[in-house]
Amino acid sequence: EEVKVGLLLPFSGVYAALGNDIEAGFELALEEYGSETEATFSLMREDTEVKPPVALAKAKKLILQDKVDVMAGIVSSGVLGAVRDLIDGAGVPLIVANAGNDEATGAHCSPFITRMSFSNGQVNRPMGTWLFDQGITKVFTLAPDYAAGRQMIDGFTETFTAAGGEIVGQEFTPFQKTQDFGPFLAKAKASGAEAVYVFYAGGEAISFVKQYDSFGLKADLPLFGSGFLTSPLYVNAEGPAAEGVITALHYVPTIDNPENAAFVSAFLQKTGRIPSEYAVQGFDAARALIEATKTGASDRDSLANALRQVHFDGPRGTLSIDPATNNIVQPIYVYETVPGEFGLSQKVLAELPASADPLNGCAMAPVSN
Amino acid sequence: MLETRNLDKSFGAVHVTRDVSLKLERGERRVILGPNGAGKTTLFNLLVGELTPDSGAVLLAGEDVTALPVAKRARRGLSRSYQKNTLFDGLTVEENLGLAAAVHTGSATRLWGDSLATPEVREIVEEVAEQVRLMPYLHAKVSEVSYGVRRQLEVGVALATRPLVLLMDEPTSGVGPEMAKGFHELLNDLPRDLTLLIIEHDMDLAFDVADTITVLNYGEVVFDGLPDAARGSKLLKEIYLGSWEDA
Amino acid sequence: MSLDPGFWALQTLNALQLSMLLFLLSIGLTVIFGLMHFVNLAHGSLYALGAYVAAAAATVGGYWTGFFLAPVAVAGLGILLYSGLIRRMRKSGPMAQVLVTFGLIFALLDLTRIVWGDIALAIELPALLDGRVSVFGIGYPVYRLFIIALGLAIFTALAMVLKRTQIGAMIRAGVDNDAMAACLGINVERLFFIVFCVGCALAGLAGAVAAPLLSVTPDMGLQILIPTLIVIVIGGLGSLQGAIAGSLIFGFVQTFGAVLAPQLASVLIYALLAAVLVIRPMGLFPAKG
Amino acid sequence: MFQHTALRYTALILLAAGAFAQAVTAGYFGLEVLTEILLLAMLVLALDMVAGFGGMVSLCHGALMGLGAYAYAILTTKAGIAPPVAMAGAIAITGVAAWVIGAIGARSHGIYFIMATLAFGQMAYSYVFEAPLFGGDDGMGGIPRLDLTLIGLDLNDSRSFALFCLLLLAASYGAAVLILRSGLGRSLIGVMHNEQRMRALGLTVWRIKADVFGLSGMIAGLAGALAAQHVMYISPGPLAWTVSGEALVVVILGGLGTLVGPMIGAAAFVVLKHEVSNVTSYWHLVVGVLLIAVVMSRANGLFGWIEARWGARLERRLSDLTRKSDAEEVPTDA
Amino acid sequence: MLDLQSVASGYGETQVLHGLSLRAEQGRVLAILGRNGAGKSTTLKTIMGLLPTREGEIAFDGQKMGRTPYEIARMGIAYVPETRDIFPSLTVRENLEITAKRFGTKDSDWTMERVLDLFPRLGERMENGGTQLSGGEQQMLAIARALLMNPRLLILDEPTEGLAPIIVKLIHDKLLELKHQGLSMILVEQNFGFATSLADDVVVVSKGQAVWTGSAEEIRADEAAQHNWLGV
Ligand SMILES: Nc1ncnc2c1ncn2[C@@H]1O[C@H](COP(=O)(O)OP(=O)(O)OP(=O)(O)O)[C@@H](O)[C@H]1O
Ligand SMILES: Nc1ncnc2c1ncn2[C@@H]1O[C@H](COP(=O)(O)OP(=O)(O)OP(=O)(O)O)[C@@H](O)[C@H]1O
Ligand SMILES: [Mg+2]
Ligand SMILES: [Mg+2]
Repeated sequence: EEVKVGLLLPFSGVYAALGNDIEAGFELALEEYGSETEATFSLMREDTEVKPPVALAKAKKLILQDKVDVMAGIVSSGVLGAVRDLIDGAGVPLIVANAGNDEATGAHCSPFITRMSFSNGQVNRPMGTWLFDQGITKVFTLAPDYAAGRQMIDGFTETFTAAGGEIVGQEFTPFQKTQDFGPFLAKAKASGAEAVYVFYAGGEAISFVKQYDSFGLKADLPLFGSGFLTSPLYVNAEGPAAEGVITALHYVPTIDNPENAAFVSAFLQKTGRIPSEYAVQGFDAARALIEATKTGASDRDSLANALRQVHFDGPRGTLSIDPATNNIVQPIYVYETVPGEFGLSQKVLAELPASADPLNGCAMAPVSN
Repeated sequence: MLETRNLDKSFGAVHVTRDVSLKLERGERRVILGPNGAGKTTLFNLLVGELTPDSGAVLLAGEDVTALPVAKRARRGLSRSYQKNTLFDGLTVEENLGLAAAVHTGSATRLWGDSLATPEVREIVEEVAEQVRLMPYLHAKVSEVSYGVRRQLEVGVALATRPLVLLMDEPTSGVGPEMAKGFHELLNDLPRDLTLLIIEHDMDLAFDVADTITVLNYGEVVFDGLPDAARGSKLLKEIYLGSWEDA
Repeated sequence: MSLDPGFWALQTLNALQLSMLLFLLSIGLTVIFGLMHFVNLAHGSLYALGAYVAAAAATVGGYWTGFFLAPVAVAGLGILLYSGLIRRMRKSGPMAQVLVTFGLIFALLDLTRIVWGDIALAIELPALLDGRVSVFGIGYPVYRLFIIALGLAIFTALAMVLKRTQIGAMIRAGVDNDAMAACLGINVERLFFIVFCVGCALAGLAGAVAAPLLSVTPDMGLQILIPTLIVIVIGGLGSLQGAIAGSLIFGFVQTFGAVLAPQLASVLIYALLAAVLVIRPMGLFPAKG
Repeated sequence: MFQHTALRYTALILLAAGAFAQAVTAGYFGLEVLTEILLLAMLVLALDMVAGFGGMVSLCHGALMGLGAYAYAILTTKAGIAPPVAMAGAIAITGVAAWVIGAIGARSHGIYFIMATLAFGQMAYSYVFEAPLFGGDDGMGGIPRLDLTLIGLDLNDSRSFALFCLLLLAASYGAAVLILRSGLGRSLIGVMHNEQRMRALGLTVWRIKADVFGLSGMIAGLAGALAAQHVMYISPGPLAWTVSGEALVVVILGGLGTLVGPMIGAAAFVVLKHEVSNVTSYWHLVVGVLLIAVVMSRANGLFGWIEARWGARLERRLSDLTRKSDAEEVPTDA
Repeated sequence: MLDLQSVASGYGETQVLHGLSLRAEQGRVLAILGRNGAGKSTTLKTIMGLLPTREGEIAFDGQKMGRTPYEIARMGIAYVPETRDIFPSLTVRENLEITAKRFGTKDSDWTMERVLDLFPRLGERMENGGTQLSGGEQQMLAIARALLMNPRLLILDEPTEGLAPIIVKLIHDKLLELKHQGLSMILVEQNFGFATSLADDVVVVSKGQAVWTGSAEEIRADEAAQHNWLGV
């Protein structure tokens, strides 16, 4: 049976690189695991341009005109917010392959939206306890001033303070308008903190890590953060400045398990790149779809239902979906950026156990059957 | 009708008008003479409010208007033409006049209906066009008519606000002798109760139109009196008149 | 809040550094924009291009190659743009110029993506600039001091050229009335050509200077455009004093705003811009006329 | 003053007919594109009013539209106000905000005015972006559409909604034309040509500018309230200056000061963008080069170019026709 | 020295000059007279290359005239336009220096000192912005600026417009002085007396054509021509 899949990703605009990685991962999974299921897949790609209205129009096209059975993708939380009601109303299952806003699997959750990527809080929560266990009690936090930035930092703060740590200073920098982090770094330095915990991504991450290093802060004020800060996609642009930075993420290419080894080499062969967390999200989104079709599901309703129950071992370890929120449950990896054979590499320091997100206001019908 | 009291204005170190006090009666026609840079145009700017004086006051119909902005003074009946044409170049002659008349009749700010189509405005436009001899050019664009016609329009636009006091800054500058003569007649045909203050370098016109003459020099009033007295004034000859023909 | 003088000294240096970076960028724009009355919205894209050229050249020949090559390359593009587009657009009025340069932004954005990809590039500093010096007992990056010095040096050089030579007056005359300037024997076309190329070179230089500090991404040009426009509008178009004053105001407001009132930091500069325009509709130091 | 020429009427009729035909026949995606065009057309109409007839080139009209959208979203979802009232409220709020911006910016000209409007737009953008109350950059959803079932129109249907937008665009166009032909519009044009003289004639110039800017803001606010209903979700993105910049591009591309042209520009721009982005993800490059080419052709945008080429000819032919068909009828003045 | 052979020229679609021919001689003053809108200023603008010559030939000293105003100015022609065109962004001093420094040498005929002697009023306003001057002062500045080019041919468009009689006299005397020093000039004037007292030769232009050519004495004597073409 043919399953029509709509891929809704940014192929232009600031997140084009992410869209490309997710798509490559998605295709790779179909190539590798597609034979495991009876179903065949036809892909339809639409560019969201990271603009919610555009994405909505494209989503309508996919759902109403192309009549796809399932959709996957979505990089930005804003785009997810824009298509959420449509998808929920139309009853088309969506596998989220990046957008991490907590509400998507919290207050705004939907039985049709399954997230195979991460949630903002999820990535950072384990870091609070871990960091406190390393003997660090006073932390200064920094993040861009937008919803994701706040959710990431809140996730960390929650567990860090619960463990007994103290946040001695917290700054949110104007998003995408901050070229110069100097003023904030000087503040962090003067705050009396023992460490700095940050979330930055993309271009901001590069600027931040380089400027942090140029002030020579790494020695007395070690830098920790959400793993997007030193994501493989950007870390080579950060260069030696990123060495020694310790962050946590749901995936790094150096995770030591056979699934990952196979995935990394296959992805490398396909694209010539080391896979990023985005690539693996795309890969696992397709895996989830394949797993769901294995149960015989092929129409919208049955797929949605099946997707809420998938679980498998992938490059990130053992994954499952929490049917209470439809968010992924996955281990989180603490890693240090170290010099490696080909540029910088990720040394996994700890694997923190998987735990389901709190409900965050999600109230959803339980899985049928 | 229009009065100034001790008007003073400096630009930095340049003292442009000094202690200028003038008084125009209703219907009076006064010509201001003075060498280039004497401060004549500046005085106009002070009168209409495009510049604020450093000290002194401007009175219109007995009321102190020194603190009022340009537009408010204009609505009280003070209108001016410019030394350098200041017209709505892309529009037609008719529209130029109409815009001014519309402001006067109050239709310029209304949200409903064409302000230029009201009977009052049409009437004013026609009257003014007649007065400044613009009838043949009504539908021509300003950019298409000759300089002389534009000079006439410059005065016409000022007239179309139906002012009590009309200030004209060198209305005939740049027009040929023939047209200057036309201007001359045109000025004489204006209603007698309109108060006129004219800056003019054309002596024939000046002495013919003027009831009274004021001479400015270095921003100061150096003569204030009747044309005949001015004609005989030695001072005036020295600072202003002279003629290349005497050479 | 810390009352340590070292902290404030550091922040002052940060503010100066940001100011000088913006100055490098805005001076090129103000020269083109204020003096030629040409609205070059693509200035930010030229800056991005400078950064890319610098990053690309640096991987081959090291930082200094990029540093010197970027202004030259961007000026070279400037020559192409001028002879292909700008010269014909000079008299077309600001609307058409906005549109053409908007088109250029679009085109250059995708061209950089096609050539260099979507992923950020990096550039390493030479050992000479890659250290810290102690300022009030706190290590301050040498590279930031280098930016401050470079900005001041360019400011002085331009001030000398414009004040001490006829060129400044000739440019302004050409801007006021190019036909009359030509009637006085000024080769307006060539003058503008040079001005445009110098403006482009400065944008390229700014890109090369910013590259090691920030990340080199395709949209860096768009991100910097608005701050640059704010700088020149606060300062007043077309004047060197305006560019430097605007840069300093922006740098200090941004830096100390971030320190003292972080919640307001992003709105602060716009509020200041609006306030300046209400009080001085032509900016603080507009070119005469 | 804004004049309807034969060519403009023809273009209007063609536009309206095309939009109507599209609304009736298009598939789902086509309807989305159509609605996007209609809303953009409404925005550029508002922008052309101030930029083309008052010389007030605004870089905050996108933000005004966004303000209308947010106002509608908050009034309906947070304050629980009925959609029709909320729509009126959104229009009023945007109008007032625009009036204030116009009044404050009235003293600035040219690039300074552009920057002043940019400042206000960016202030709104930054504020909304960071304000948790409005959902920050994640935006807010659950925005209801107007309920017109009473008159037999189910706006939750894309087709009906597109038709509804078309109707309101036509109404906005009519309003814009009426305003531009009123005393206010005349005075605005006078101000654009010579502000100093208008003031000397006794006009309070800043009031005129503010009033027209406010009225234009109301149209932008309407577009915003409709956009919020269209997407049923709102995020800060549309408030960013780049959206205003694109709107300006569309106005100039279409033909500044022609009202009809910018609407054609909106259609051309949206269609082009979608078509090109189907083929390549580098659609910016194509659009950019095309923009440059259009401007280099030295016409006043697409429509200006058409007017320059065929306007007079069409006018003549039409007047010949009318003269032949009803010779005795008195010709109305142009 | 300057030769116009059936020149056609105009603005955009409107043609103003229709085969106009005239000739200015070395060391003499040519006055171009005519009613408002006759095309006098258009003639001068065409000579200066500000308007394209659509038909006909213009030659200077037997050489074909340059194409751009820049080349023409470099050939030694200075121009005082009727709009004066003072640069508003430049101070009075800069307005003067812009020609003085580029065309003048120490022993040029015209130096800053001499020009300021001629127009002392300018000396008092050296640091003012160019357009802050009164109308008459701007006229003086425009003439001074042109003189500082030390031109071989000086072209003046209505130099007395808006000037007080005493300044008109001054300018008359100064131009006469220049004439006696052998400077060639072309003068467009509304002021018939002024023009004919200065000029050696006179061309009357009407509707874009030269309709009368002769000497200054002849036109002063020819009342019919005056009446026909000038409305004097
Ligand atoms: N904005 C200004 N700044 C500085 N000086 C100015 C300004 N406006 C005028 N002036 C100076 O004030 C003096 C008077 O100028 P004004 O224009 O009033 O003269 P005027 O009597 O009208 O002369 P004209 O007959 O030549 O027009 C002039 O010397 C001029 O340079
Ligand atoms: N920029 C222009 N565009 C179109 N037509 C113009 C332009 N300038 C002048 N004209 C027209 O050209 C004709 C000749 O103008 P010109 O300025 O040469 O006259 P003139 O003889 O100098 O008159 P005046 O004594 O008024 O200066 C006039 O009919 C005028 O309307
Ligand atoms: Mg004057
Ligand atoms: Mg003339």
